[in-house]
Amino acid sequence: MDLLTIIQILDSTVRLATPLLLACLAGLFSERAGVIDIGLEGKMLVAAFFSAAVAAATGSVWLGLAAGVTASVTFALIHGLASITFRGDQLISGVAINFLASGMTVLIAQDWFSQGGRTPSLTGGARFSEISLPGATALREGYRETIADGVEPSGVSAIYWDLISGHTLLVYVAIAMVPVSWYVLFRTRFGLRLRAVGENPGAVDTAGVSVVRLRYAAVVIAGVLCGLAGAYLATGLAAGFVKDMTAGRGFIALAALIFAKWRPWYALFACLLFGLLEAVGNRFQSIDILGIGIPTQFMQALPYILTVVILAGFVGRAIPPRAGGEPYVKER
Amino acid sequence: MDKLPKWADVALIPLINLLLALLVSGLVVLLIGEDPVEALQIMVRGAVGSTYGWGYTLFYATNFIFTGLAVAVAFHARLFNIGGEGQAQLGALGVALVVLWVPWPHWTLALPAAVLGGALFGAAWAAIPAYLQARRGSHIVITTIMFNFIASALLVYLLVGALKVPGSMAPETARFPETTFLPTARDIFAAMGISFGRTPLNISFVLGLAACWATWLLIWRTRLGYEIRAFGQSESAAVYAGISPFRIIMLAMLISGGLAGMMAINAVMGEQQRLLQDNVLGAGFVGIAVALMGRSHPLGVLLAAILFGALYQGGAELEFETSVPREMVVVIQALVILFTGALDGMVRRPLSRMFLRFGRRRPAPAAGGE
Amino acid sequence: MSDDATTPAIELVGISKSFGPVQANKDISMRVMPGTIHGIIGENGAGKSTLMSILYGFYKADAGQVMIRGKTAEIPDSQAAIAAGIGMVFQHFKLVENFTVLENIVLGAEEGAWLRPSLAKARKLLSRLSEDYELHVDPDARIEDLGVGMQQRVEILKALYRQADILILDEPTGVLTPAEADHLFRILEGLRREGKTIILITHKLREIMDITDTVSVMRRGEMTATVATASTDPSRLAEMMVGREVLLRVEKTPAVPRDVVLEIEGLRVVDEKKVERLRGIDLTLRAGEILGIAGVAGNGQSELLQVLGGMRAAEGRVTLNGRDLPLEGPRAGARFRRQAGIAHVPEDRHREGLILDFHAWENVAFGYHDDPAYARGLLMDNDALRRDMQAKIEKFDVRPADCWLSAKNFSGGNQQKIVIARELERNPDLLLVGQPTRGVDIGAIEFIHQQIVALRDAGKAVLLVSVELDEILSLSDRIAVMFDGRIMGERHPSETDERELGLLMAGITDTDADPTLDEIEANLDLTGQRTP
Amino acid sequence: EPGLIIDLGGKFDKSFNESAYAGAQRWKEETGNDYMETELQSEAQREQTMRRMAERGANPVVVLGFANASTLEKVAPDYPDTNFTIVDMVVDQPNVQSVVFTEHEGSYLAGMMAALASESGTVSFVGGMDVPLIRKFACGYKQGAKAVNPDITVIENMTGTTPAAWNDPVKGGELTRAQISQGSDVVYAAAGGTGVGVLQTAADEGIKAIGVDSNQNYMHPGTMLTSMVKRVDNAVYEAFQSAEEDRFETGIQVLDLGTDGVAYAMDEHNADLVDEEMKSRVEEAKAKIIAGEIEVHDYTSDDSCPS
Ligand SMILES: Nc1ncnc2c1ncn2[C@@H]1O[C@H](COP(=O)(O)OP(=O)(O)OP(=O)(O)O)[C@@H](O)[C@H]1O
Ligand SMILES: Nc1ncnc2c1ncn2[C@@H]1O[C@H](COP(=O)(O)OP(=O)(O)OP(=O)(O)O)[C@@H](O)[C@H]1O
Ligand SMILES: [Mg+2]
Ligand SMILES: [Mg+2]
Repeated sequence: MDLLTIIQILDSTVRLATPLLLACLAGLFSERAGVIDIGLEGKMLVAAFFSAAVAAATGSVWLGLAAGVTASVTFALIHGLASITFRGDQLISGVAINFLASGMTVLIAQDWFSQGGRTPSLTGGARFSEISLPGATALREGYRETIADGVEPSGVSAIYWDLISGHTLLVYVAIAMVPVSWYVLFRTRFGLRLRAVGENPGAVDTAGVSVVRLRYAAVVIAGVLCGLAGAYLATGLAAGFVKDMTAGRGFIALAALIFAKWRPWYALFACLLFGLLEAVGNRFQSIDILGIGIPTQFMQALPYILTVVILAGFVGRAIPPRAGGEPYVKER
Repeated sequence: MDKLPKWADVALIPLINLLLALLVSGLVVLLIGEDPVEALQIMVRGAVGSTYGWGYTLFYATNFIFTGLAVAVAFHARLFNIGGEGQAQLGALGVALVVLWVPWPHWTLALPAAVLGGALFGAAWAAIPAYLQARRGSHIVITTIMFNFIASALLVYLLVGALKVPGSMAPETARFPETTFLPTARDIFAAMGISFGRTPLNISFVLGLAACWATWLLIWRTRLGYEIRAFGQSESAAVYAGISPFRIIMLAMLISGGLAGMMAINAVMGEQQRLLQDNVLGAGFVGIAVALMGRSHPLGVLLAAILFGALYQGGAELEFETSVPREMVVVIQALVILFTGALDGMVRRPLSRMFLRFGRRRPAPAAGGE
Repeated sequence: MSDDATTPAIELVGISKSFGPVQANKDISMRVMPGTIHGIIGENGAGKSTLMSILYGFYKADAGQVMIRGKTAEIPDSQAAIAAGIGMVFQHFKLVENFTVLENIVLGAEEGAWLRPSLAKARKLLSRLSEDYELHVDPDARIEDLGVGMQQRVEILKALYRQADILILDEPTGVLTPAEADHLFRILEGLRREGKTIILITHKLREIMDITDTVSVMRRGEMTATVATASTDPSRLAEMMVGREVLLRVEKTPAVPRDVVLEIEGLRVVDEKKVERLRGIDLTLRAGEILGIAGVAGNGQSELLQVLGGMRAAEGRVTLNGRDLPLEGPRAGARFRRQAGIAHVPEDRHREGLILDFHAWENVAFGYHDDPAYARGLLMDNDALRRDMQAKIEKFDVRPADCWLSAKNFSGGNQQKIVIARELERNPDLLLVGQPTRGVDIGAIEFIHQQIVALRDAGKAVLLVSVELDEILSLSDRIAVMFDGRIMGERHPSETDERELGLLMAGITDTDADPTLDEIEANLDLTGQRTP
Repeated sequence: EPGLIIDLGGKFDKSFNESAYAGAQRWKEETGNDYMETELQSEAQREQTMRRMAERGANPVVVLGFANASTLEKVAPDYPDTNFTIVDMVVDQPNVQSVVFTEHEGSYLAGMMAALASESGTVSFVGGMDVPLIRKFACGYKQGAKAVNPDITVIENMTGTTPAAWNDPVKGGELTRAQISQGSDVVYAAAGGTGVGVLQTAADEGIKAIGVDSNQNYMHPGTMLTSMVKRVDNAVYEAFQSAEEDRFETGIQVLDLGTDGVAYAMDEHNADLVDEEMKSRVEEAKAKIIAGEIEVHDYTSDDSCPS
């Protein structure tokens, strides 16, 4: 494998890791506040649909983005209503949200566009276009020219013009969200309270801070981030919505969250790892490692297998926030 | 606050929840520009208006009985088994292997073997998450979700590889031999001189009814059931009583997985008669809604399964006759799970307050019994 | 503080509160004068915690009024209570276990949106507060690494940091040794001198007599009396608490110990967090005697009961009637202990002894559900269960006498009777009893004590664990004191007193020397005790 | 009243299904008659859907795609009075008409055009599900490309091994990017809905692309070199119409270059990309294939492709 191929795979990794990362950070905020969120998938899916639908209808990706985020936040609020206000089972609520999203998107898409549950393909301003960082185009041209001259270039410059430059805005946003999340969680008052409410809501309540408000805030943040993830999927990575297009990414994000032990920086690496797995699986139909052919199905299942291994505690134990999954009940 | 009369808990609340779910579904139908009343009529007519409709309704219901019971048994041990889907997939593999590998002379011999194969494979697929939960405390909800994905990858691997019919393009196994076809309702009724629509409803339905009864016996009449329920209520109390959590988690999940796996008898042996890549059709997930609605009681599961069977069949007709896509059923299913499972408190709390106020009229019960 | 000394710091008027069907507070009125320590006593479930939680804004009262320093105060939430200068140390601490002391203290009282300045400021203030009140804690220690005594200090510091001048402490000494409690009281006296108002909830009459200025008594959700401490005495208080005269001692004949039933050698337990909970226990118990295990909660008594009851694996050697009991592996479970002749009344009837959602008749077989008497072929014989329960209900006077009622719908005392009936009727060789009368009405206490003594008189061995020294002293034939996973010593009830036991409970064996408080503290803080 | 069962991927996949749908619509407009239509949502529904069509009295029932073969085999005998048409696969039943296409011939022409348009000497192929049918496309494409330029590199990728591969535009896009990085400047997508992602990426990255089944030239004018159209619409139209006129014939029907069953699409969207020389060479080859002078190897005949 030459350097260029590696860079290309990494480039693909970054693109594919972006929705995972945004969803994973969404889960991070929610679960750090004690609200388990297996509805990441569903929120991403509605966001993907509404962003694509509104972008297709208006021709503006920004309106699409806003619509996607709004839809995702709406679903997040349903989750909040069920699990915070009515103290329902967070897992069941998440399951319901995933189904609701999967049915609702196709239903509305069919009614709206009559294209069999998909949106029209997005073009031009209805999609996020790739951002070329300063100097990237020139470097790329230089590279192309070297090839044209019949010289085999080293390809190092591609790290800049291909891997670093040339992604859509949301990719950079997602990466920037990692330090931002870290800072918010560990360096601000809000973060301290948020983490506390996921560990011991009673302590937060008696300290005079509203558990309900904090948890809603966390759930809404998760909604926004899932909204970005879904919008990226439909308007950045692809050009339009197709049925069930999240294809289990919400669950992979959940897996990454466990992998990351609920920490932002680890989340970045976990998502990049899972993105890499997907990129490699896309690139090669089967992979030979030491003469053993590994089928793609195995590559596809690898994130899930890894998660189970992590959960089993064979690779460092992941301790979730202590109050996770339990509704805060003051009076029985 | 647990002052609700039992009938309210087991009948009134699920009913209100269901009505709410249907109401919201009606709004959705209205929203996409169709007439909800008409849609409902089509669905009802499609589901129970003919022997054809009944046939498909009960055919789907049979699937849901098995997956619903699977979720319910695990619920009794306070285990949330989201893995019904994967366990049913593996059950299908088990059924297919049993039926394809042994030249069965007659279905009466093939059926018990297939039941065993399906149950065994389903149970085996549940065993790993169960073991990890019992021994290493790995959250069973997450592991079973992961195992659903792994199951479908495994099945694809086998269906595009070892199990594929050489020369065929579709990822599916060979067709089962005719000797293993289960008698359908049409055959059985025909023998009695009654004509019944050509549907895949088959004797697995009877098997489903038997499974309901057996589950009821298990949960409420056996020592194991007693232990499962006790464990589900309080793990620490179970340990005190000498009930091994490991044993209960394993057994409850094995039974649960086995029940999910037995769904394949109906779907794979009864209808598809070959192993397809996607043979469960989301029934594993419907099982969650069914168990929630049925309050994890086999009778409730049976009724809820028939309801969902009707919903599925009605939904298919709806799609056929109007422009409402089949996804409408998924939406209804989601709303049922949402209202009966997650938003239960929305109905329960005001209701118990009402009952409490009602009860207060009589002299208030003094604190303390002495 | 500068308020006129005749205006009450707190005045409660007609407070009522119910939780569903349970009326926890009924029309309660109370006044607390500034600069005083006001005690509240009452049995378990009397409604003390509920009342204080209302004052702290944690619960909302159904009716009634709160006045602070003469002015009507709306306390919709804890924020408002804190703003009104109220601080509360809950019975079950409200700390974030994996946060540091400092983080716990600033939580909810941060200076601004950014943490760093808040923490820096808090660190300074904290060191001053701990100087002023002798409340030394390491600000960077994690709560989960601190002992209970330390955690309690953090709770107090939390209140002081929020400039509380009304401090509520809910059963602060339940988890402390007598010496630690003394230290706490010195701190409270210091605070009183500063002019702060303190409300102290406790079950211990001695503490009320020692430190409070006034005392209120609660019973069954009602406030029965408020009196000046100086004008009353313990037996009068006890009477007010339970509504009738109380027998403080159990009537029993001297023990006639016979053969050794239980022999424990070098018993060790290491818990999930790798903390050694039992560090080599040696005990002998004979038929016909009651061995009481005294100790502050969390010193290994629970683990001892759990090991003997088959709920926890251990190392060492235990023999019952001369036969070895397996301590690990599948045959170490509670089923096999029952088969071997050990009955077990667990410490926590809600979490262990009963399945609250089961009917009473289902609970009668709990732990004995594989008894052939309850079986009919492969199935369970539910009729047999119901007949059995009905008989026990009559014999033990369980009320209401309805075997179809769910266990959760019986009151605490009656729940305990169901457990006692189930375990004692098995006529075991060895009875393990943990906290037999926790949360139980005094009438039922007498009954339960009689049953335990009767079992002893029938020639059975009883191992009694209780945190109530009174109970230990009055029921035991022999007392062993546990501290930090070890037996600190054995005494005869007639030859010892609360002071000596208290020192043993603090880990001081040399009872002649008068240990300094610091020694006791040093002893305690190293133990890594946690709230049970 | 005839019936059409749209296969997985939906009738607006811009490709295979859409072509069939267009044929049915054309028939409806031209004759003014109605037809029944339903869309499959999942693999396991095939049987119920087919039966329902037959129960409802649809005749003939047209099903699309090889995946229906085993189900049709089972269902057709239950409804001896109903005729069925299956596209892309042969089912040997007395009441079934099997329509197959010579995709390898059409793909050969597409391969020629790709080689003629390529500047880098590398062209590529993105297939949907890895089945012999799609290999047939790939093999024809490769032969055509080699016929123009024997040194040309042809990169081949399949999206997956399951029906999901027909509907994964994101993966299609990723595969295309990978091929571009390997030097490809013309990509041929034979991947159903996945192709949408391939063509999109080609347009984004500025390379040329070849569509499939339907005429997809309009999707990205300027980068769409051509489309290898497969007249599924004609097959559907013909099945409907022949039944209407009582001349429905069961058995195998082969639609090839000669009958315009497969063709390369020319229209205003790609007129600028196809110069006269390219056109004449392709036309020449087409004539030779029809005349039997050029024989394009059919992958499915021996499950192999000459290199
Ligand atoms: N959150 C709650 N929900 C429902 N019932 C409650 C709740 N808290 C307390 N109760 C009930 O209210 C009554 C009074 O409880 P409370 O905790 O105030 O008693 P207490 O006097 O503090 O007892 P203890 O000495 O055991 O601490 C009890 O019957 C208890 O079961
Ligand atoms: N969680 C609960 N759910 C339903 N009913 C309850 C609950 N807790 C208590 N009760 C009811 O309230 C009554 C009082 O309960 P509580 O535990 O306060 O009794 P108590 O006064 O402490 O009695 P005892 O002296 O026997 O301990 C009981 O009779 C019981 O029926
Ligand atoms: Mg209390
Ligand atoms: Mg009580």
